[in-house]
Parts: sequence; structure tokens; C-alpha cells
Amino acid sequence: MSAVLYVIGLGLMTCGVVLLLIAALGVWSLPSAVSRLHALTKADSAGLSLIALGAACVNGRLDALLALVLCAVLVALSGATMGHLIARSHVSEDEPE
Amino acid sequence: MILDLLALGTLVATLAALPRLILGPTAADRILAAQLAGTGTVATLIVLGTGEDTRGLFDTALVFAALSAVTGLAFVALRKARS
Amino acid sequence: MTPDFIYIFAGAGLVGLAMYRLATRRDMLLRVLALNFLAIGVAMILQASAFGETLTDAVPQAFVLTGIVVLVGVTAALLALAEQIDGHDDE
Amino acid sequence: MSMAFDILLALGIVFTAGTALGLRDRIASVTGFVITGLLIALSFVRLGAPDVALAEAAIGAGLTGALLLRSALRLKPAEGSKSPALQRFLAASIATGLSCALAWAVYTAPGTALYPALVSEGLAKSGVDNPVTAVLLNFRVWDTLLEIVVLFAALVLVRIIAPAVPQPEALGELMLPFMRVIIPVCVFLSGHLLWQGATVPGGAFQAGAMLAGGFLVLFMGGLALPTPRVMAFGKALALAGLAIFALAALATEALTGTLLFYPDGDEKIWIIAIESALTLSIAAMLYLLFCGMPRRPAK
Repeated sequence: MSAVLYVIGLGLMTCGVVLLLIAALGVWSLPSAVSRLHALTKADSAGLSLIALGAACVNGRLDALLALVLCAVLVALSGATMGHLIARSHVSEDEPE
Repeated sequence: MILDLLALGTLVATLAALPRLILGPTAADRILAAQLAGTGTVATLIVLGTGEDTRGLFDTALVFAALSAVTGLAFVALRKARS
Repeated sequence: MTPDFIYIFAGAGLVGLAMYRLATRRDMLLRVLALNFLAIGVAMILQASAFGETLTDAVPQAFVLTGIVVLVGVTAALLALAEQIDGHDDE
Repeated sequence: MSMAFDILLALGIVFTAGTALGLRDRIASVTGFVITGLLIALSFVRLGAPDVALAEAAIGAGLTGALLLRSALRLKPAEGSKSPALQRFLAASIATGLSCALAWAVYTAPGTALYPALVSEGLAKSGVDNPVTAVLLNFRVWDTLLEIVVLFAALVLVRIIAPAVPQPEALGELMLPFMRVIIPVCVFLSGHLLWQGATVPGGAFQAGAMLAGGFLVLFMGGLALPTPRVMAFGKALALAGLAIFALAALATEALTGTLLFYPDGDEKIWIIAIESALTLSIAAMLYLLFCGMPRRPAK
């Protein structure tokens, strides 16, 4: 059983890292700040959750699972909130400093 | 072996925030780069932590995750102070 | 080629960059930043020198930890001074 | 394979530091500093020092970035006078020479580390299992006491200068649900780090900085604004931490004859008590250092 879990975990983590890299590429090359925010929040929510889930499978211990789930929730939450706040302050001001 | 490769991948994602930091026309882009670097660091810590089973790394990842918003908040909240 | 060898050079690089910028820029904020880089570069060198194959030496870790906490106090004090010199007051 | 990680990380740190110091825009410099702090915390993890990585994470990510950003947004930009070419060349050559000499000296320094033997020998009797906490709170507790005094001195200096208190603007209604999750988590993590400091990486400083990060989020959300009551409470906490530590030192003097030498048997209780007091007082001090303390209390 643990071998299967190990492989699933690695698969999930690989998808998470690939998503993170694509989001980083998006932040790098997308034209406007708001579209970059769009890419960033994907990295925060989806990318990191996959990595945390995969790590929990690979690690297998319960306390690690709790820490990782809390990590994923925190990053997703602050990513979403920060995305909203930056966009709100950026759009309301509307001209690049 | 794969875990080392994944750690390299997350580190590259963290360092990929640098071009945005240098080019970023507006200050919001730079804060964006900091947020991406923060997420990348948390991901790197998680990948490193799974490798050698130390729980200390997950606590560091937790601390980063909880405090990743503070710098961005400081920028958004205190931005008007300048004008 | 253990990790400490690599990070000693990274720390020395930080120290060099910080000293260069301290010498060539007059902006107060950038000088406080350069001081922070200098301190964290030295901390990295100290921590790298404490690296051991089996276990890391605990005493340099305590010094670096104390250094990081003191660095926050120093930075806050310097920034308060910088704002005073700058004569910036909101009201 | 992991060596590639270290080399890339070291290059990343030096490159980010170079850009942070090189960029003209102030927000870019401060953000570059924050990103370098993140990478340095990773390097401390690679160097096998999770306690230091935790401290750099809690303080670098939580506090120094916000502190620098607050001042960067308030200081008037300096005139961009580029210093003459000769001065720059001289500075560059001297700086490179010094850093190479430093690296070479540290790398070739002989000598075996004698601290690990001493620490592990005394660890059993120190009352805690985490060697770093044992060093900080038992073997060299005098340094920790003076470190709190240094933080207190910085606080006094900030109190005398009394820079203007930053006024956060309203951040909309999404802040409340965000804070309702983040603040309890910060307090919980702070307690977690404090309690586990005795056995695994953690301790008073990381816990205090974590709590200070929570206070800052409250401040940005406009809830923990520096009203006279909050100020008085913060100052009382800051003073209480230092006072408790000093009183504990005197008490150990009375009990065991030598200053800061815990009565054997219940070292752990003393250490946990001092660490708890330290956590609250460090959090209060860091919060006050960020907000500054107005001379005439805000109406």
C-alpha cells in the first residue's frame, strides 16, 4: 500500500511543481499587472495545494498531514486576499507609478 | 532522486520572480514578485521536508505561509501615505 | 564539496555587495538595506562555518539567532532616525 | 544532485542581493531584500540550522519587510546623484578584495569545533533537549538577557524620536474574514513554536516574531490601531518581559548563589517560564518598533 501511495504522492507533487512553473512563467510574461495577478493566484491556490497533498501522501505521517493541509489553506487564503487587495488598489489608482 | 529534481523545480519557480522584480513597471508588480517568491519558498520547504522527514521544515513552511501576506499588506495599506 | 563551502562564498558575496553599495550610494534607506545585507551575509558565513557532517554546531546557531533579532531592533532604530533626519512628518 | 540545488540557491541569493541594491526604485529594493531573506532562510535550512531558518522566516518575512516598506513609502526619495566613476571603481575593487579575503580566510581556517562536545556533554543537565535552546536559555542565558536589553534600547530610541504613526487606509470588507483565520493561526503557531522549543526547533524569539506578525496583520486591518490604551498595554508588556527576566536572574542568584544558574532539578520550569514571558514581550516590542510611539497620544 505505501508504495502505491508513494507513487501517487510523487505524481501529485510533480503536477504541483509543473503548475507552479507555469504560473511563474505567466507572472513573468503576461502583459498587464492584473493578468499577472491571475497567474499568481493559480500558483498560490492550485499549485501549492497539489504539492502539499503529494507531500502528505509521500510522508504518510498524520502530524505532517495536518501541518501540510494548514499550509495549503493559509497560502491559498493569503494568495487570494492579496490578489484581491493588490488588484483593488492598482485598479483604483489606474496609472503605473 | 525525483525529490531533488522537484526541489530544483520549486527553486527555479521562486527565482523566476526576479525578472518581474527587475522589469515590473509598477510597484504592484514588484509586490506580486514577492508573493510568488513566498509561495515558491513554501513549496521548496515542503519538498525538502518530505525528503528527510524532518518536521522542522514543515514548521518553517507554516511560518512562511502564515506571514506571506504581511509585506503585501504593508504595501497596500500604507501606499497612500506617500501621496 | 559540502554545502558550507558554497554558502561561505555566497555570504562573502553579500558582504562585498553591501560594502560596495554603502560606499557609493547616499540614499538613507538604501544604506539601511546595505547594512542589513552586510549583517545577514556575515550571519551566513558564521552559520556555514558551523556546518558539520553529522550535526550542526549549536553555539554559532545561537549567535546567528541573536544577531537576527538584534538586527531588527537596529533596523527599526535606524529607520526612525532616517525619518527624523528626513524631517518627514505627516501632520 | 543536491549540490546543484545549493549552487543555484547561492547564485540566486547573490544575484537577488545585487539587483536589490542596484535598482533605483525604492519599493523594488525593499522587495528584493524580502526575496533575498526568503532565499537565505532556505540556505539556513540547507546548512542544517532549522532554528535559524525559523527565526529568519518569522522575522524576515514577518517584520523587517513591513518595517522597511513603511519607511520606504514615507521617506522622500534622495536626489539620484551618481558618485564619480573613480570612487565607484575604487569602492568596487576594495569591496571585491575584502569579500574574497573574507571567503578565503574562513574557508582555510583550521581548527576543530570544540563547542559540540561541550554542548552535548551539558545537554542532559540543561533541562531541554534542543541544543540551541539549551545554549540560548541555559549555557549562555546572559547573552539572551542582554539581547532583550538591546531591543529595549532600540525601543527607547524610537520612543524618543517618536516618528509619525503610520495610518493604514481602509482595505475593504475582505480583510475581516481574512483576519478571522490568520490571527488565530498566528497565535496558535506562536504557542506551538514556544512549547516545542524545548525539544525540536522553535523557541521564544520565533514565537514572539510570529505573534508580532499577527499584531501587524491586525494593525493593517485597522483593528490594533495605536490608541493610548493599546500603547500602554504594549509598553507594559515590553517592560514586563525585561523585568521578569531580570527578576528571574536575581532569583537564581538568591537560590543558587550564582547569577542565572538554575537550581538543578527544575531547570525546565525556569526556562519555559522565562521563554513565555519573553515571547509576549518580544511581540509587544516588535509591534511598538513598527508602529512607533506618538508623544501626544492619538485622540
